[in-house]
Amino acid sequence: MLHKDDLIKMYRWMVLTRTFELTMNDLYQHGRVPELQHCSVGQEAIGVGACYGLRPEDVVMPSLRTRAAFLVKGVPSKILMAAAFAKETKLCGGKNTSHHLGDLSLGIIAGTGIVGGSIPLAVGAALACKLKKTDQITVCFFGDGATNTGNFHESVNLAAVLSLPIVFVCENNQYAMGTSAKRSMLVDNIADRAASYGIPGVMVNGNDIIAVYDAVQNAIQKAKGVPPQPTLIECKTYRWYGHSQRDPVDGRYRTKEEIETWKLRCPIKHFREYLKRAGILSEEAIRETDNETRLEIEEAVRFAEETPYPEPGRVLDDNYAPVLEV
Amino acid sequence: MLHKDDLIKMYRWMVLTRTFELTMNDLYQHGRVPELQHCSVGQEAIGVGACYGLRPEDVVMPSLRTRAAFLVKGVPSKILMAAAFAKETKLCGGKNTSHHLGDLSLGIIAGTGIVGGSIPLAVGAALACKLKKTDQITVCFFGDGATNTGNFHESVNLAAVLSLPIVFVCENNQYAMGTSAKRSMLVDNIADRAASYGIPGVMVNGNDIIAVYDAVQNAIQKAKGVPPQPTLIECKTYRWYGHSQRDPVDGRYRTKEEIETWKLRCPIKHFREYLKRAGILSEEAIRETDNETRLEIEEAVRFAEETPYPEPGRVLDDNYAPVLEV
Amino acid sequence: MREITLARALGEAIREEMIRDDTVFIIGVEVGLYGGCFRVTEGLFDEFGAERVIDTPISESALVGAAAGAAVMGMKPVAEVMYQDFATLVMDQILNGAAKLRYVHAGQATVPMVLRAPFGASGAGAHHSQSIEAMFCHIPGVKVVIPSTPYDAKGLLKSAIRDPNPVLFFEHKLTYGIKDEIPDEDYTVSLGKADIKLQGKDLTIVTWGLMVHKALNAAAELAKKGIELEVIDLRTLVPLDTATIVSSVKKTSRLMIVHEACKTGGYGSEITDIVTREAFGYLDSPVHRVATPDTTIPFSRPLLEAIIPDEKDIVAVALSMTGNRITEVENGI
Amino acid sequence: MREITLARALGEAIREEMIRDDTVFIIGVEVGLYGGCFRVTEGLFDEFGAERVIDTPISESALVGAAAGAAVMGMKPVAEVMYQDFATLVMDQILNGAAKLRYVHAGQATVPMVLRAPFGASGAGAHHSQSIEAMFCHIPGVKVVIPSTPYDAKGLLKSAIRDPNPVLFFEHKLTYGIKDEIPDEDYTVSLGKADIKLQGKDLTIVTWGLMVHKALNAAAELAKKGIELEVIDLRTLVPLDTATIVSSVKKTSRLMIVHEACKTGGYGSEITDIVTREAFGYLDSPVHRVATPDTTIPFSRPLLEAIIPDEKDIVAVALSMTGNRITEVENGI
Ligand SMILES: Cc1ncc(C[n+]2csc(CCOP(=O)(O)OP(=O)(O)O)c2C)c(N)n1
Ligand SMILES: Cc1ncc(C[n+]2csc(CCOP(=O)(O)OP(=O)(O)O)c2C)c(N)n1
Ligand SMILES: [Mg+2]
Ligand SMILES: [Mg+2]
Repeated sequence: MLHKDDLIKMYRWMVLTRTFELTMNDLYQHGRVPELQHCSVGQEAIGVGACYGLRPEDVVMPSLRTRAAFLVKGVPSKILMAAAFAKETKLCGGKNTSHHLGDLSLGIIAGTGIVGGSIPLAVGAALACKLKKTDQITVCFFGDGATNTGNFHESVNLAAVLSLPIVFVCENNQYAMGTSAKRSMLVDNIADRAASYGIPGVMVNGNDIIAVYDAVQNAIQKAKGVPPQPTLIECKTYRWYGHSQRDPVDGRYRTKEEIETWKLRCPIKHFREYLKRAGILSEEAIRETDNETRLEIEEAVRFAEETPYPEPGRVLDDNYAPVLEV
Repeated sequence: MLHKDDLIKMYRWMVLTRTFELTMNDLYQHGRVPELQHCSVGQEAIGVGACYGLRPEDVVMPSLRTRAAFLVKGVPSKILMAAAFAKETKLCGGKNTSHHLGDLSLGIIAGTGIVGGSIPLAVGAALACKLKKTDQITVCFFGDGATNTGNFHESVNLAAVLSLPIVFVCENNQYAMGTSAKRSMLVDNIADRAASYGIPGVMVNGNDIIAVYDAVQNAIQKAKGVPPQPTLIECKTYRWYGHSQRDPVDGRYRTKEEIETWKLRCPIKHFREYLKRAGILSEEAIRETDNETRLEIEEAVRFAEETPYPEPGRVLDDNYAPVLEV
Repeated sequence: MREITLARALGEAIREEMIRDDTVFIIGVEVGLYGGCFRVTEGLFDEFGAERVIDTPISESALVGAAAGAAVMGMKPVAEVMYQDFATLVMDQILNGAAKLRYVHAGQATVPMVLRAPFGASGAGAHHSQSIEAMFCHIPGVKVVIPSTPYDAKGLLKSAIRDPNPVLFFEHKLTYGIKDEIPDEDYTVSLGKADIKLQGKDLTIVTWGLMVHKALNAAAELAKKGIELEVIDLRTLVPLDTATIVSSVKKTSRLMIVHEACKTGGYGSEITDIVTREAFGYLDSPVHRVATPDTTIPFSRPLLEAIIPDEKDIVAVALSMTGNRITEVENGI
Repeated sequence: MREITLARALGEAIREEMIRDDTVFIIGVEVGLYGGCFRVTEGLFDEFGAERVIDTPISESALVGAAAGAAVMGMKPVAEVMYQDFATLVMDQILNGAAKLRYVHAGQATVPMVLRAPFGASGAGAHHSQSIEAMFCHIPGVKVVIPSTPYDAKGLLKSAIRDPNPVLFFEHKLTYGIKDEIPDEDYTVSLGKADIKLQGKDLTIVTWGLMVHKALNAAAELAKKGIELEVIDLRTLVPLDTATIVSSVKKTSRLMIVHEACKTGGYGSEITDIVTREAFGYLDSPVHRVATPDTTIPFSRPLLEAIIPDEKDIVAVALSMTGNRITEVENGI
């Protein structure tokens, strides 16, 4: 059960994520950060809502656009920012972008940059947890476009057949780059694809953080069942910005009006209003949260700028693990 | 509409297919044919029923086990047999096995030996027909096991989205090698997987040749519609023999009883009885068909044995097409 | 003559071939409405419509297989995979499909398709930076082409589209912006012919893609020291223009191969093998491969710069290979 | 000591490692109830149950990716792909997944997995006959192993399972039936060490897999003519045991590389490159590659026999390479 404090924390995570994203957006436009950003603004409720109830040992496979998952799972914003700056961090040592980094100590596995390609890895993580008889849950994020890949199909079916403790969370922001989901599939609801695998498919409003949280928690119960059962959750949402910073906000593949309509359904605004109405969040607290997160991200940027680049001499490290005599 | 003569011809194709298969079976066991056979006995109604109504220009992509498709589409049994003997034929010149050969002049494209891997090629054939604005239909065969591959998912979805004139025919013989469909998917009906792609899914008794014929003809109407619409047809059937000649008939993955039960549902016997009851086929005609097909296949074997092997000197031909000056 | 970028040259080649032959069509992820991730196909959607400029779902295996299937049925598809790194997803459709279709039909089928994919490191991280052309060079039945200039790019792509075989056409991302004068009229550059981009007598460099430019820069540097490099741009990796390479090495007696792909299993060694046999006894020094070391490609610039071959590396190896000669020059002999 | 087949030796290796370490498990298509297409995993399903011997749907990409994911989480999967030809389906999961996971985690992750796949021509047609090890040798982050004898197979597979990196373990189908005496007690054969299967002074053959046996047969033939071959079985292709190869060539001054994979882009040239540099000046004759020509593998026996390298080819090339020496022998000088 979520308590008042939880709700406030969840709200803060969403604001922090958005501040992070908007700041990076701005930095990129000014040539101050090398990583080409794939902005998650408008989709914050999904990463936060799905990860908030997870334990440290639970495993997450973020998609390209699940910035919130890193933060909620425990990656400090300044480390994440330093990674985007391609600086030396323990996390990835400049070896990969901030979108595809991992920290096994926090239960985050680095995805591959191949759409759909990380899903098999997540299934494997869930398989390991099942074989080791831990009660860890794996949560695997991907977009609407990813559900058209062969890897999605094979992986979800495999997880179903092997009865694995995994929750598939589809962030359906209705576009894969410039391709509307309407042009890439003839089904209205991705959740319906679950039927092909004989597992539950659940559709939720992805801009309603509580709905996301509840759906994931229900799915976790199924994943912990005997036998465990995977669930496919579709979170309907919208991508406010372009696919990446190279793609203008309103490409020719969608209209300004559509974007504006969806901005009215802002997950943060929606939740803030709810919390206000419920008397959980005061105007004061809202301002404080804005301030705090702004300061945190400013500090993250400072940290990222000051952090040195990785040592070129270490570039070849970590291709192979050393063989210990056995 | 099928006339009396059609029914008799369809019956004959089924008997011919079975005679071909049983003969090859026997030949292989006596070391007289080099090709490892993957026997289609028990499944003849599908290849015959699906291909019988096709025109010469319609395109077929057989699966590993659609022997009947070759015959009905016009490959002479002796050529098919010679191919299995790895002999010189215009068809494949000993270059590939009889399961995966093609004859474009008959509208047969050679599949790859990769389960699921031929489906994209068939989708491409349908795309070509659509772009060229011919009214050719493509019929693509595959097994139950193939529907678990990424290629199935991507291809059917692509065909749906591009609105292609194609009919997907799944020969659900309930096993992929030693893996029962029950162990490889949690859905009872593969036809239900069509829902993921927004196209019709149809389930038929794959041992009822008329049911198969009707389903395919209906699907062809949809494929010829405006806009064209693909259909996924699931034909429930059963594989009487082992996966290949190397696999004993009753592997440990299924019971003798199950096999016997399904033998009672023999598609040929079923059709023969129907034709007899309807007064279309006399005992006399039945014996004649048996005789004729036996003789045809005996002749095919003789032909295959007498046909020379391909010239070793031509082994490197046909890797590349010559470039003509343009 | 007009000056255009390599990306534009490719776009023009496709456009002109689409006009010339109505069996040519484009298929890929974001090639249409979006104009292509690297804008190579920009404008074609508007001009030719959704029928001939086909956007697909993210289904690379299906779309490349569909291209092969359509080719067998008489079309000439130009398929795109957004990054060569993702071409691993279609490896099966190429190796077991496109490349073999003619052979298994005993010559009855032709497979006139092109698969385009950008490659190379441009700072986009481990999964968007690789150069894996060598894997594809090991597939009998396909041709492999990599252009380095806008002129070549346009002429080669036209030949590729007209070729009756599957042609894998790989474009280094950092060459897209390179500009060149190209003719207004229709022309082609034949597949299978290397181009000597610079004549020289002291050392032969065999290379392709972006590295051609780095080699030419290095050559300019070395020319100041009196060392004359011969720079051969392979342009077509398969089939390989052995004659041009071997006769150059017989002239210069020294061979350096430069590629961005990582060294082990790279295509460079294929050339070493051929040259050390066909020009046996002509070599004054061992063949040297300048290549990226065997590593995942890092994101961070300083790491990246530490591993991707550049002018400095080429100059250094050239100097060490021509050691005697330099000493001569320096001593004024 | 017991005499067992190579297939059995592999099965024993897996079984013993499963007993030794309960994080080891098997996953693949038909590896369990069916006992494996080539019966390598026979008996393991009964002994260890469906939990540790996992049959999957025909979903190679997912199952190999799942093996990599499970490895990162502390398990030691032994995945099987039924034929190496199908390993193209999992190329992405290997190249962009398994091989890179450690690197992108900056060393925090280890990926102790094995991917087994049979390869080579045995008369099963175009899509079940290929030898594409070279493609995988070009992937930084993986190791590549190919055994030729039951003793090596068992020892290498144990090392592969214990190795903390992704190991691609390829088995030539026609070696499965080869028998050998192997010890009863636990032993391993280290990865990265070539084995000199025959000592000789006239010509070095570097080879792997089934070709080791053909080379040994050819050597026996040539011995009668007084020509002594040194036969090096690479066993591990990546990392390559350069030292053993180079010192052998320095001794014999002649190198032949024999592989069943088609020639262009094959791994043979990698060895030419290294040897012609590291043993520059030692070679009395050019390096020769004996390999299958660049072609799809045909089904029909006479066609197949025309292209797959055999003892006759090896003998002929060896004779031509050692021409002078033979003339000497024949002339009794
Ligand atoms: C296999 C593959 N194809 C294409 C791309 C290029 N690409 C990167 S993200 C993306 C869109 C993904 O869409 P979706 O899955 O809906 O996720 P979203 O970006 O909307 O979060 C594409 C096409 C890729 N990375 N991998
Ligand atoms: C990708 C792939 N994996 C495995 C195999 C080996 N194999 C050949 S046929 C077959 C079973 C196919 O089952 P199904 O699709 O049901 O067709 P059926 O044989 O029953 O007609 C398998 C696993 C293969 N050829 N390709
Ligand atoms: Mg999306
Ligand atoms: Mg089946």
